[in-house]
Amino acid sequence: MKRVTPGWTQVSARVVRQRAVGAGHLWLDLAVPRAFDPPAPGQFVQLLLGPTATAALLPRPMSVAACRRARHGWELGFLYAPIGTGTRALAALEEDATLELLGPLGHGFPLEQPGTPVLVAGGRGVAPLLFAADALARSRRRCEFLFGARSRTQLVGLPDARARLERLGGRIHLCTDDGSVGFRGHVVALLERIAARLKPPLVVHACGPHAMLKAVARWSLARGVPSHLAMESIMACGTGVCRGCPLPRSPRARAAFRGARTPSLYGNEEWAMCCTEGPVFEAAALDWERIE
Amino acid sequence: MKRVTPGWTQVSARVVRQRAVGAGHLWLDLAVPRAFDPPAPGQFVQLLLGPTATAALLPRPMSVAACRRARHGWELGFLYAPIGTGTRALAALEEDATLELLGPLGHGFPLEQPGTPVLVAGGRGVAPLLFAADALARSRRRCEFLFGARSRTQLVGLPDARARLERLGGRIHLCTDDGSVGFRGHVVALLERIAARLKPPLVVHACGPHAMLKAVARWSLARGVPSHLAMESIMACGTGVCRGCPLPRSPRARAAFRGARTPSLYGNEEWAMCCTEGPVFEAAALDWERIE
Amino acid sequence: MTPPRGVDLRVRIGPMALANPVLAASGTFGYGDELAHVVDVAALGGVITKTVTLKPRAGNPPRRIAETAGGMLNSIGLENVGLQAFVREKLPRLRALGATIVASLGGETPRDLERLLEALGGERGVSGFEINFSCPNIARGGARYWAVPRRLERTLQRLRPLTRAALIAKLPPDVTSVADLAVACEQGGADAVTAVNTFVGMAVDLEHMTSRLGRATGGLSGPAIKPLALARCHEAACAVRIPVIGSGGIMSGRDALEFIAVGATAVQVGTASFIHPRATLDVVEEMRALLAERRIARLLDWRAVLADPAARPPAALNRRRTSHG
Amino acid sequence: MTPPRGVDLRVRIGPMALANPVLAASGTFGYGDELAHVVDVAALGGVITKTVTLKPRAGNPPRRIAETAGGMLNSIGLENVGLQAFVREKLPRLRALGATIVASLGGETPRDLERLLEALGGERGVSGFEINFSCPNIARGGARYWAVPRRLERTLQRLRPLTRAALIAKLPPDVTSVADLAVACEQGGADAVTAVNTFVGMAVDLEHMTSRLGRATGGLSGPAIKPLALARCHEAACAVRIPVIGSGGIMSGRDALEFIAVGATAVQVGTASFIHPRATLDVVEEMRALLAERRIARLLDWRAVLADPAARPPAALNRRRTSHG
Ligand SMILES: Cc1cc2nc3c(=O)[nH]c(=O)nc-3n(C[C@H](O)[C@H](O)[C@H](O)COP(=O)(O)OP(=O)(O)OC[C@H]3O[C@@H](n4cnc5c(N)ncnc54)[C@H](O)[C@@H]3O)c2cc1C
Ligand SMILES: Cc1cc2nc3c(=O)[nH]c(=O)nc-3n(C[C@H](O)[C@H](O)[C@H](O)COP(=O)(O)OP(=O)(O)OC[C@H]3O[C@@H](n4cnc5c(N)ncnc54)[C@H](O)[C@@H]3O)c2cc1C
Ligand SMILES: Cc1cc2nc3c(=O)[nH]c(=O)nc-3n(C[C@H](O)[C@H](O)[C@H](O)COP(=O)(O)O)c2cc1C
Ligand SMILES: Cc1cc2nc3c(=O)[nH]c(=O)nc-3n(C[C@H](O)[C@H](O)[C@H](O)COP(=O)(O)O)c2cc1C
Ligand code: FES
Ligand code: FES
Repeated sequence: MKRVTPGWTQVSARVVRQRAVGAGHLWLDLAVPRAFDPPAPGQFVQLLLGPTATAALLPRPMSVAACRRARHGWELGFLYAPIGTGTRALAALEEDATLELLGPLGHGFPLEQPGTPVLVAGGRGVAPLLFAADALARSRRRCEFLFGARSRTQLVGLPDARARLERLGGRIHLCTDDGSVGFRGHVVALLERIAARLKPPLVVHACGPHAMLKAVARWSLARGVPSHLAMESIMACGTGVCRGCPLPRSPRARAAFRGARTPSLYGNEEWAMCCTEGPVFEAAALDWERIE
Repeated sequence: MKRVTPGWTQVSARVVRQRAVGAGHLWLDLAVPRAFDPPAPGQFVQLLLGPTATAALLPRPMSVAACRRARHGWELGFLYAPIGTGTRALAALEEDATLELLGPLGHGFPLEQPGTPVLVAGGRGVAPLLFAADALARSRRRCEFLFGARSRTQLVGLPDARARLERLGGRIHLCTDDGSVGFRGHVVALLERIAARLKPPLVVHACGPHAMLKAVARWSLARGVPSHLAMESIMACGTGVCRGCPLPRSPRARAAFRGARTPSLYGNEEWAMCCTEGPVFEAAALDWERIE
Repeated sequence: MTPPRGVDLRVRIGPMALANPVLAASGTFGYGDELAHVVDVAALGGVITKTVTLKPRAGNPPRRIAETAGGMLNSIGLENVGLQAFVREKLPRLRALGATIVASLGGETPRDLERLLEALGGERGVSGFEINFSCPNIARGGARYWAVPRRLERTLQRLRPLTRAALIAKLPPDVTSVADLAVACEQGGADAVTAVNTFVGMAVDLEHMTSRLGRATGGLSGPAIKPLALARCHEAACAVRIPVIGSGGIMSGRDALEFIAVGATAVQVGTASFIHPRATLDVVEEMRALLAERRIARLLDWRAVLADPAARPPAALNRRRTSHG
Repeated sequence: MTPPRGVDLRVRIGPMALANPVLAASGTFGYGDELAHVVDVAALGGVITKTVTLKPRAGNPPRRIAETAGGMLNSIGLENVGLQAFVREKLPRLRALGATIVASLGGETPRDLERLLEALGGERGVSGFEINFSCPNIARGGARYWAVPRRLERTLQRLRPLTRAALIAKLPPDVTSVADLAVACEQGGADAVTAVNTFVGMAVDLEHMTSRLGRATGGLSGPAIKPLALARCHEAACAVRIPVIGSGGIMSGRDALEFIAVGATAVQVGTASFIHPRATLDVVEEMRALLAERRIARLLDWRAVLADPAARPPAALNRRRTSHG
């Protein structure tokens, strides 16, 4: 059973810097105080701007893409796309602006699992995997990094990924739908293609659009390769109290639920809460047919 | 009868600069395109920030404090206090941020009236009077400028006022409630004190808290001195269509209303709309007993 | 993007043919000429004029406006020029601008409304009448008085013979069943119902310990009420066969298409005109562009794609997942 | 600023004495222990637990949340652990935290509620029961079913003998008269009414042409509804002598004081806890500070300063202008 006692807090964060990283995406560094529990790769935070910065009421969930010690606490990195009211308001923040940050939330990738970590990123889903690559590098573990997107320009954060992997000689494998760089095709096709060449046993950690994660989950279930997928959901609280972020459990997981002592904060027999039990789930835990 | 056909438009404005001018107040310069009808002193605009800058829904009315020709149109100056959601969000805007601006709205001070213009400013009500002083200077007319506030530090924009008056040798008369600079007492007491020394006939143009404007109105009605007072009201539209900004007419003005052909956009027998008939009103037009 | 021409936005409301489904909401667009220098009113579906009463009304004391989260309360109190000035001064100007005119009428009793319609029912150039059964801001003849199905039905039965123009009943939202009111209006002979007027709300000024309005309550409008208005519009559309006109928080072409998707035939733009004086026309243009993008040639093909009039509201939306997206 | 000590915030709801008037709203605070590491639940007026039903409920399919202007729609569908697990696992933990516990109960019929109260009515450490007569998100036994004064009155008559703890009826807002429902509850023997639950609303996803929720409608909460909830709370407070608990859009101590000024005895903080997990406690502290600033020693001296129970709602506020400011 995963850890129950939540370690999150809500703190004031300061914009250290914000820069464009291509294809309309931004990289944001936020300073948070030492009291903040350092997040693990795959965990997320809730960013809250307030009425003098946005009309959005609810905080916005965002994966942590980097975390490093800084002078008075931690510096957290985020990679995001300004697509709506909340993220556009975020993009308008200048250096030294403050916002509220709640976290770390949810459960991250079980990077401690033995085997070759295969990180599979789709589009802006690369964010938590950059952090995962970092963490693996810190514990001196080599990983394989698969990164797919629609086209070359959509491979946002690629230089960051390269920088991280170079340090440890992890390998990066690219693919694009249009073949503008790397393998032409989906990242799962790429995975299928190179899996046999990688050092077994493999452990897949993936993040990207749900359609991609579905394909990764199916691939890994068919191959018997363990995989851990960082899911998304519309959220209100991020802490488990609103019950707003259900993901459907697989029939097997439902059966298992009855015997287990899963905390109700995580969900019930039918639904797993993305924010507390997830956002990272094992492929076998979810009913991929019913995921949108 | 005042001009009916409105000359306002809604345009995109750009923040040229924003700077603190003391006592928590800010001076904001906005660039608007040439298509914008240049405003007259006492007129106002509606500033609209939008959902990626503020939770405020409605635009905020703001007096024009300066207007000068600029490269691609006009540069408008504003002096304001960040007191609530909308104005605080405005204060957060950095150079080059854009917002929407609707104007010019309402009717300004009738500066063309012959006589010695006596400009009476209370606190941040100085904003439109700085503009009035500018306009008078441009038409080479001397004015008397009375400026009152709670204390020395609350005399925001005083250097601007001085700069304007120096050009033409207009005189500035200060007063503060605490006597920290100038005459100790209210601006109306100051007016009473110096009025006899000024060159008649006098024409008063005033802006400030309603309590001060009440006192100015009563003084001027008692002395038979014409006075024009820039009023405020909570507003929604600023254009006369919502009927949200009524000010009570004086009994005399009501009687006069029946004969006159006041456009209904301006109000009815009982109420004058602040945004269309005003914001500048003659003292005799309003029922000061009923004004809050 | 496909050029926005060629999308057929025409709709009918009873005898009234509208070039497009976007109407300026009563009380938010004056008498139609105030914003004419920025909105070509002839290009709108129509203009619903400020509710007119037999006698002029001065309106409520200040404050009349209080902004709230995502919305605004108003306590205007039906300030209007009265029947006589409306006919003499306002109608001619609006006619001259070429607008499709819907006159909004307000009364404290069925008799008041009869007299208004007797005077105006045959007026040239008035295509429709919207009966304001739902003003939250007046002491008598407001939403509470009219929110009784039988009263609505009987009143409309008396009004129906007085005009051949479209007869529209504007409904209040603060009722247990908008559907019941809509059905009563249909049975009374209305050509359409408008769902909905503003919601009764309150705001307090803690500094001065008073209402933030001149009266204790006001009517809430704007984006805050959009989800509520949409549900009520859907409920009404499921209940009656006559057209439903959606109103409440419509700020954009998207918003308008949402109302039409759940069953509205036309929409009203209100508070948006206070924020963007051109909002009504912007809604028409954005709506046209969005339909063109989706390759929908006629607005009527879009109407009610998300409403299943046979089903009860809660079930309706999930059932159909058409793919116009 | 005056130190915030010394302000007496105690209030009574029937037999229940609360240290202060701030309750965590049902469904927004889990079973009371989820946020306990940031909120000292013993310092709250009380915690209203997630509505519990006889059997566990898995809740509605996604999507369950849709943000709207100034508010959010939810379609949770009363997901809860069911009576048995509630008694075995949840109550003991919450008791251990020292919270004043109000258990929210939901049923599809009066009989369901009876059975729940038979099981829980004598449960140690449960100070009150809030009967959820107003869930907008379930197919049966929701707000529509219960929004009938006689049904409420009779049901409460059956429940009243089953417990000596406080019996609170939570009312839906989407009715013609909240006052009528409140009076029915008073007559049925309720110790208090809560005004109000979420408003029925709808939101559409134009890209996918579906509801933005798993069901067609959801319940709207948050600041958007505050003015509406305040008016309904005032209406209820004017209609009954039992305490009214205000709910709807309360995000701050200021908001709470507004509800209490128009006649509420206590308040609930809901959606705010999703934005600031500490919101409930922040409301208590801000309220205390605001009263201290105004030199008001007892919250009860503040209650209803803006409500005149004898007057009809619209007239009440303008009449009294006390100067506590
Ligand atoms: C655990 C988690 C981690 C995330 N990490 C990242 C990240 O690292 N980088 C990043 O760019 N984004 C991330 N997201 C998505 C991000 O939260 C949404 O893009 C954001 O909430 C959109 O807010 P908005 O106000 O800009 O858009 P809105 O105006 O609210 O919505 C714009 C569109 O996005 C959809 N949307 C809204 N919220 C979500 C959501 N929570 N998930 C998916 N779609 C949504 C809406 O339905 C709508 O179609 C993450 C989401 C979750 C749940
Ligand atoms: C014609 C006109 C000209 C103005 N010129 C200036 C100016 O030059 N400089 C300046 O600083 N301010 C000016 N104001 C006032 C300015 O519009 C308000 O300060 C502003 O609307 C407050 O918005 P907010 O969102 O910051 O505050 P909110 O959060 O909306 O309100 C904060 C407080 O201000 C009060 N308030 C809100 N709107 C108004 C209003 N329109 N008038 C008076 N009080 C209000 C509220 O009741 C509340 O107590 C002017 C107002 C009008 C009507
Ligand atoms: C300031 C104001 C005045 C209004 N006056 C009237 C009116 O006179 N008659 C009427 O039927 N509706 C009136 N309404 C209601 C609007 O026509 C509209 O139905 C309502 O505001 C909801 O739409 P919105 O959210 O787009 O504004 C008024 C609304 C506002 C905000
Ligand atoms: C996600 C969510 C779940 C809710 N669940 C319940 C519930 O189970 N029982 C109940 O009586 N009210 C429930 N409510 C209503 C709240 O208790 C509260 O009355 C309402 O949200 C209005 O208050 P607010 O605006 O402060 O949230 C829920 C509200 C939300 C937002
Ligand atoms: S977002 Fe609230 S329970 Fe997951
Ligand atoms: S602000 Fe709308 S009429 Fe004056």
